[in-house]
Amino acid sequence: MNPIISILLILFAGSVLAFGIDSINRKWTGWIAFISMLLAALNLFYLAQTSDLVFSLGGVSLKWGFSSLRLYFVYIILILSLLSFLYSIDYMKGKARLGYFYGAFLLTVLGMFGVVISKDFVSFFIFWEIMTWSSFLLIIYNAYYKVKTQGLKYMIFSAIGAYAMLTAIVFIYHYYGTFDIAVAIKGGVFSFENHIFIPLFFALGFAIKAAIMPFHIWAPSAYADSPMSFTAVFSGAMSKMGVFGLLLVLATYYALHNPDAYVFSQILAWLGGITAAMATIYALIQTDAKRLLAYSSISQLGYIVVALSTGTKLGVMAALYLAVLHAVFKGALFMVAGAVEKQAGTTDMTKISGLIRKMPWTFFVALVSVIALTGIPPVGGFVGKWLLYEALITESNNYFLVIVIFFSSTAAFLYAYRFLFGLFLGQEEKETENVKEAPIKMLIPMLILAIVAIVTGIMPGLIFKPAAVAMQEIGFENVNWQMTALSNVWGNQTDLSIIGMFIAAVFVLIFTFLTFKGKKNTRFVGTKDISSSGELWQEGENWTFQQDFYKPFERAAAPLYKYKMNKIWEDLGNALEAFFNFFRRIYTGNGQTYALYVIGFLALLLLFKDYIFK
Amino acid sequence: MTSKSFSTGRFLYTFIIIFLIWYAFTTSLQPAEIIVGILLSLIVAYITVVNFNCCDPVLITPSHIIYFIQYFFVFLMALVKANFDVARRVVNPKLPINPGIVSFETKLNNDFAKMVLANSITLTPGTLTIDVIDNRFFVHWIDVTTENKEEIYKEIAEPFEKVLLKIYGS
Amino acid sequence: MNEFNELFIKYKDLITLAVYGTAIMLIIIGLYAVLLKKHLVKIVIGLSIIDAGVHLLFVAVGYIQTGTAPIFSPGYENAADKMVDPVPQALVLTAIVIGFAVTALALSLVIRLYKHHHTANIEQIKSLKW
Amino acid sequence: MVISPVHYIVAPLLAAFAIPLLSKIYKDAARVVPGIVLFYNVIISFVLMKQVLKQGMINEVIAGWQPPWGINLVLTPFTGFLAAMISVMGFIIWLYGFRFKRTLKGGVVKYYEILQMMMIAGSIGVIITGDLFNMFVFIEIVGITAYSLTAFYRDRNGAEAGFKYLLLGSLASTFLLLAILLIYTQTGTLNMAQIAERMPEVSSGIKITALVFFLIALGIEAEMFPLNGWAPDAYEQAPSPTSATFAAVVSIAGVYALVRILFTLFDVAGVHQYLIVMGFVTMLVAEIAAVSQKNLKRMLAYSSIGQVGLVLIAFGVGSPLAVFGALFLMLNHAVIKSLLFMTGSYFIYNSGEKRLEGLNGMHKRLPYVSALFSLAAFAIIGFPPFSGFWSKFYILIAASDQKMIFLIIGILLVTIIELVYYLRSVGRIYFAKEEMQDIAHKPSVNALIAMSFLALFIIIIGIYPDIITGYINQAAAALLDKTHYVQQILGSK
Amino acid sequence: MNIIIYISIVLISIGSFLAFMRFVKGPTAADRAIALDTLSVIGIAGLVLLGYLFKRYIYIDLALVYAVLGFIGIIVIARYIEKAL
Amino acid sequence: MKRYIIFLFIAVLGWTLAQTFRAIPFGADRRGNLDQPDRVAAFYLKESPETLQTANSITAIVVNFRGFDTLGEVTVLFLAATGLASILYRKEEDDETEERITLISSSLVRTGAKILFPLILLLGIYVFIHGHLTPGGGFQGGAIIATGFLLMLITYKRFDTNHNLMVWLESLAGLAFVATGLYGLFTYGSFLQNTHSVGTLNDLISGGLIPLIYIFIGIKVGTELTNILDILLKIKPGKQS
Amino acid sequence: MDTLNNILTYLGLGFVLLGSIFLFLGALGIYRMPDLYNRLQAGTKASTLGAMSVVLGVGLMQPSWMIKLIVIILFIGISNPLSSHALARASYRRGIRPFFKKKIDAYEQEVEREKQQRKKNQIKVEKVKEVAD
Ligand code: NA
Ligand code: NA
Repeated sequence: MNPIISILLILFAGSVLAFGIDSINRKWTGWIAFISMLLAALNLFYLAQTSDLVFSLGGVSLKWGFSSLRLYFVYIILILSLLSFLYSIDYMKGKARLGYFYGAFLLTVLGMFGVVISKDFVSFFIFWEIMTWSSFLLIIYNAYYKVKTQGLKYMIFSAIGAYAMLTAIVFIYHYYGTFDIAVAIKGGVFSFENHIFIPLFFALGFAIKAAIMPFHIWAPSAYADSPMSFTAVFSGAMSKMGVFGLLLVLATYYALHNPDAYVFSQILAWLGGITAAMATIYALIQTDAKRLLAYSSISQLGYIVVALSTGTKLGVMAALYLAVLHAVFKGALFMVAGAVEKQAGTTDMTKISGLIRKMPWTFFVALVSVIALTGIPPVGGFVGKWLLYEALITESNNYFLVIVIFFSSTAAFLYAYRFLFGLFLGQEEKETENVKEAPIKMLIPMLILAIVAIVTGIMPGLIFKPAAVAMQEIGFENVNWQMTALSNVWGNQTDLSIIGMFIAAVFVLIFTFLTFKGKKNTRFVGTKDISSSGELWQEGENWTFQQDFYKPFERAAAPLYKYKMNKIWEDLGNALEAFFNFFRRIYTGNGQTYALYVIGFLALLLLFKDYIFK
Repeated sequence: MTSKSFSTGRFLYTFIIIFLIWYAFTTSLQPAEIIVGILLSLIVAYITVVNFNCCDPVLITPSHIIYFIQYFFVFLMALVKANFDVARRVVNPKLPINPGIVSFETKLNNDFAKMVLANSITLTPGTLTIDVIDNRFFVHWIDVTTENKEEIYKEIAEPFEKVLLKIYGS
Repeated sequence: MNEFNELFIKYKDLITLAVYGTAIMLIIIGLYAVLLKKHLVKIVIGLSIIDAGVHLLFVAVGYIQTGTAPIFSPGYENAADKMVDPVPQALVLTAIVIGFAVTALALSLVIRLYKHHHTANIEQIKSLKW
Repeated sequence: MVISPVHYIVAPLLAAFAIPLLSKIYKDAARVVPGIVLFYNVIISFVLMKQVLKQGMINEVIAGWQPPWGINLVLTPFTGFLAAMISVMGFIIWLYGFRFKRTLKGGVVKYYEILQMMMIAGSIGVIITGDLFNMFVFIEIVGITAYSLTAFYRDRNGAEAGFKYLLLGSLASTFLLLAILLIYTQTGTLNMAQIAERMPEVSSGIKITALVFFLIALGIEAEMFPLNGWAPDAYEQAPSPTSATFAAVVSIAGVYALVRILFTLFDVAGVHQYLIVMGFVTMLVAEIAAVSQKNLKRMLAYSSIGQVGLVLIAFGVGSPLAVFGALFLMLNHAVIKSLLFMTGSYFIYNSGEKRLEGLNGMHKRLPYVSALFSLAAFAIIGFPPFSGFWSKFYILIAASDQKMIFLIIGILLVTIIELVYYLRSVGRIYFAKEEMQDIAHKPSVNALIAMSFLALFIIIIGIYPDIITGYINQAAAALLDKTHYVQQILGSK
Repeated sequence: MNIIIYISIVLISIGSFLAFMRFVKGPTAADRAIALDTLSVIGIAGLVLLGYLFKRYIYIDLALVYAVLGFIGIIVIARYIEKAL
Repeated sequence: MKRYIIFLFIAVLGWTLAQTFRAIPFGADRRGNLDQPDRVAAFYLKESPETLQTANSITAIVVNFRGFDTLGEVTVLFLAATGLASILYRKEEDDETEERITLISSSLVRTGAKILFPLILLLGIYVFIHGHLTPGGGFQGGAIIATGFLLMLITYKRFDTNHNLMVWLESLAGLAFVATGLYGLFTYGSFLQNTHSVGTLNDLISGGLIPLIYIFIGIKVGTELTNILDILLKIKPGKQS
Repeated sequence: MDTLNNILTYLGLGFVLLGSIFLFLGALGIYRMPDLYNRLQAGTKASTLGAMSVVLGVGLMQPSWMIKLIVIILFIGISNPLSSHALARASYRRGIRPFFKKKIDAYEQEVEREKQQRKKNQIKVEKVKEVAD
């Protein structure tokens, strides 16, 4: 059987099975899901030599298949999902609606997989939608109680994006007479001179999925309030679907180096830059680890978009590299958050701290991932960021963006530190006395991810290799790479390992210095033990360090926080709702009024009949 | 109530009357019409015989027929008179009137007879039967000349009732 | 019969006005009742009046000058050319029966409504709205 | 015995007339006989459909008078498709309600079943008749049954809804009669094929006046805004199987009548734009009203109106592909909305709450029904891979062929409103706090079979629409090919 | 000869107009009922007369039916006025 | 304000109707060519006496040419009666069966009604049996029969319409109507098709199956209308449900 | 034969004319009379006689129709006074009193008595209901 079909079938069957088995024996649900995921992932070995599947459905010719670019993303999806499913078994233990969870999760994976293997717009859209609604089911899994509208927000934005895409797809069919993606791209559907709204609408759809500001409103709570095992995939892999899509759209730009497209990519780049910066700023003030990670995730996607829109070899390579790395370390981080949540009952950084002794392995994963996130060598994140800087500085000369990115990278260090400190370092709390290390089934996937992050940092070539092949597909020939180096525009090899070693050494020094310096003055007191001040401590007057971690920074950036895009969207929603509520009163309930509508409408038609019906 | 039980005689009688009406409707002697008429009259007679009590078979005698004719003429005279009277009033509404509702008692016991009497009163000058309760007639009289029951009776009902009594007995 | 013909031709406009006018007036009056009367029964009566107007229009449209009923009764076996259009009459027969059925149903609903709401004022019967 | 279209009408009629007698002999006759008849209709649907696809058209004359002299029943791929669809839906709804009606007392079931069955038969009549006035008669049959069924429950506000329905329905019949009269005076015939043939000779003043009357009358039946005041009330108040029938059968017949008359009888410009504009307004207003609803069935009712609006838009776009999309949407609407009403009814039954709060936490008590409801909700929004996606997709493609980009965007924006309230409901079912813990009223086997059948349809057609697209394609072609219709019917003159 | 018939028709027409005026005026339901009653009686006569004029026997049937319906109609109205329905 | 808007709307409708019907002159002949019919009116006027031997061409249309409409119409009435019954049916717990405080009707009218009742029944039957010869017909006859029952129902509050018999008659008449149609379908291949032996114009036995169908219709309509009246009269408005 | 026909025709015409005059007068009475009962008085008589006369007249002119026309005449004769009576009775019971110069009203007591009787019955029914509850 064609592995595409078998993957789809396995995932679908697993979904149904998991949903059904839940009412029979809840213990099996997770395993069933994991096994189906494993079976699906095993097909990865057969993928490379797969031929395209072409068939007709509903009068539309559909085409499924692989290419190097697609394979690149398929690996991200399937591997991360597999790890996440393993992680889920223990993470979800004891929760309600397991069948619902695993069923929807497998469908989400199915959707993502489908999106990537679709070589025509119709199946692309179909799988895109499957992915969206099944992930919606997962988002409301936790969020419904907290904020009823969060899930809806996600769905509304997704729908806006998807329908923008659908509109564009429909018009591609109208103007170019095809649904085939390759044919369409060759025909220039995404070129910006013919029908500007087609690439625009597509980009809107992808930008929303990648949570680019100002379309990110749905993302923080969607990431933070979903079950963490899902968020790992959600943030790690699904947001990459937006990247994948943008790659498709921008491929035209890459290939043609169309001057009109320059504006377009500039806008995209700036949106990405702003996203990276703003999300970082928001991440700083979060007190909940999950929300912090959520904003961080948004910010990281911003980098990737910036990288993509440079349109240069280095930039795209940076994007592809970051895409993997982000999946790895953000997946790991969300799993860490999930482990903490599971073991300690909360991820509120003001409530817990000092878990390092209780959960050392988890801390290790967190540490590695944070290092990757902040771009400190030798872990992988550094390579991505370096490539991005190089692309921005040397290839597109966009210095201002460099400043923005540099600023947010630096700020990222702050929130990453807060994450580490808030959860693992510092004083142990009474509440967390009985916390234990996460179960092994949760640790294994986390550790695997951490190791991947380290390995790819030391040997970025592991990623450069498939990425270079993938880049050929979108118009970047001859990407020269070595295990630790990548050629820049001048043909010079940037040996990342040497630079990395150097920077790593510096950071190790600083970190050691800070740690030991801090230790000297530390007096161990309970974080809430402030009786020495002679005042009774009251709720709402929490002056602990945890609470006001970056108080000075917050004060400095106060004007930025005041400006809340969330509120604008919310006001818009409320205004609409109020209008709807008012408007529906035309159904007065009085039958006579309805009769009057009839006669009034009749009179109007009669009066204007000669104009309406010529 | 005078609803009587089923008897062959009554049934036959009812049947004949209904068939005659059928004939009046069709005024045709086609065999089909006649056959259908007979069939239908049988059915309708069967349905309605219990209620149909205007004219018992015993009533058909030569003398009765004469009385009927007599009644017809009495009624006709009264009717013509009544109509001229009304005509007079309509043309000249200043005519002195003294309306009122008077009552009298009838000697008739038969429902049909009472109805004929009431209708006759209604159609005669200036009187209108408003109600009949048991034996008492209540009549709206456009020009009440007397309140004496006997006189009222004489004035309004006697000419008709005399004949009706001959037919139906008291 | 010729006198009729002449009369008809002479006063054709007037007759047309009278016949169509009556029908249209009935429709208008009925609509007036339906739209402005508050009592349910009056509204139902309004509907019946509209029906009557429409039915009258049907019959009027089928009429031909000095035409007679389209019944080939004795003496009229070959008088097809004098007979009015039978189709609208047949249709109107159907329409009348249907109208009656609807009216009966309407009245039963009015009875129900009156029992439920203790009023027959349509403005007070709007528990279903928005 | 040769099967012919008249069986569609005769079989239910025989049953309807016989049920009062039969139920004197066999107590449950009223519940069983309609099922047999409706199933018979399903069977003849398939037999006839096969025949129609082979021959192109079945033109059955009544009383032996060839059209245009007599009344004829016409089964084209278009009408045959709709008739088959209605038959199947009718039977499924009967199956669904078979046990449900046990809760009704004694003799009332008899009335209910007769009315329900005749509503379906009447709708089929509307669709298969080739005669204009005959269509009026069938519309009235549907109307009378629908008013009665709306008012069926006396402890609700059924009578109020029924009265509103009747009020507007009567206005509809008035204007329908006027329009028929005008057409008759001009063409001297009532046969739709011949009217179509003679329509070009009619003076435009009378033609357009008649058109306006038709638009009003059939707009009321087709739930077009602002003529649809009756619809939400009626859907809300009727017994749930009847609400499903309104969505799956009656509204289909209403839209059919409108479309048949506009497409076959009139060749007036502006009709298409009118349909698009009014369809869009209908959809927009309905979805706006739906999104702020507190009452489940009322929400579904507005949603139905919204769907009909989209159908009208599609017919307004008018290209073969658009008509194809419209027919597909009609089918989907019938199936999905029925399923929503069916499942929704169980929520109401279980919570005793007509408001949306009644959905809260229902997944615990009714896991299967909840899943079906969610499935239907997703399908009606148009999420792939469910059947609802395809119809919307085709309509959009068709609109793009006419370069109606704003229409496309408009439709999709309205879809987002739709999405909001359906997903909210799904959220309620799975995640809102549940309050009551007493025993669940699980659906009976027959209801389960009926609902599962619909769900299966939604999924199978969603995954593999080609099963049905061939038929719909022929149906759409048959509707649009007016000359063929006229020739086929009048050719035998 | 027909002139007498025409005169009759005119008289009857005026009569029915007068009765109709009473119907419009009321003031009570009973008054309208009386007017209707009179109209129906006039109608019977008119139908018979028209039947004679057009030499069509079928009008007689109409008159008979009309008489029956008119009578029962009035009885129903009377019962309604009495509030006895 | 609202009132004036309504006036305006109605005026627009009235004006349009007036304008439209000006183009349809009253009394103009629109029946088409009577010898070679091109319009249905002419066709029916030709065929009704010739082929169907039916004097009343309206009856020919109602029962034969457009008999299917009539079947529908009968159905509408039947459904209205059913709907009415479903809306106004009396539950046992409704307890409207208490001694009804009725106003007894006039003794004179009661006497009159008894006498007129058979006459009216007979007239109704006459009307539908001669539906193909005179202006009568099944609906008219049925309506007359029902008014006969109405007279009895309103004068005698306890008048029993024999509901059971009514149900039987109604059902059988309806079934017979459809069966006649099916007879046409099976014998001649077309539902409701008339027999070939149609009789002589203006005889009672003429028009083939037309009188037969009209008898069924008459019975059905009569019983149905009676049922409707019966239900409506036995409901007392004003009591809470 | 012709003469007989002519005589009948002229006689018939006379009846028709007479009848229509009465019908007219009856209607005039309906229109002009001051109160309900007087209108009834005026209307019934004239219109009944008028209608009978017209129908009879036509019967004389068209003897073959006579039989059915007699049925009509009989029917009018029975039904018309009955309907007038029913209207009068109903109106009175509804509370519409005739115009009196001097009040002479033998019927009033009767109606009142009946009303009291009904009230008593009603109370009885309500009492029974109470017990039942
Ligand atoms: Na109507
Ligand atoms: Na209707």
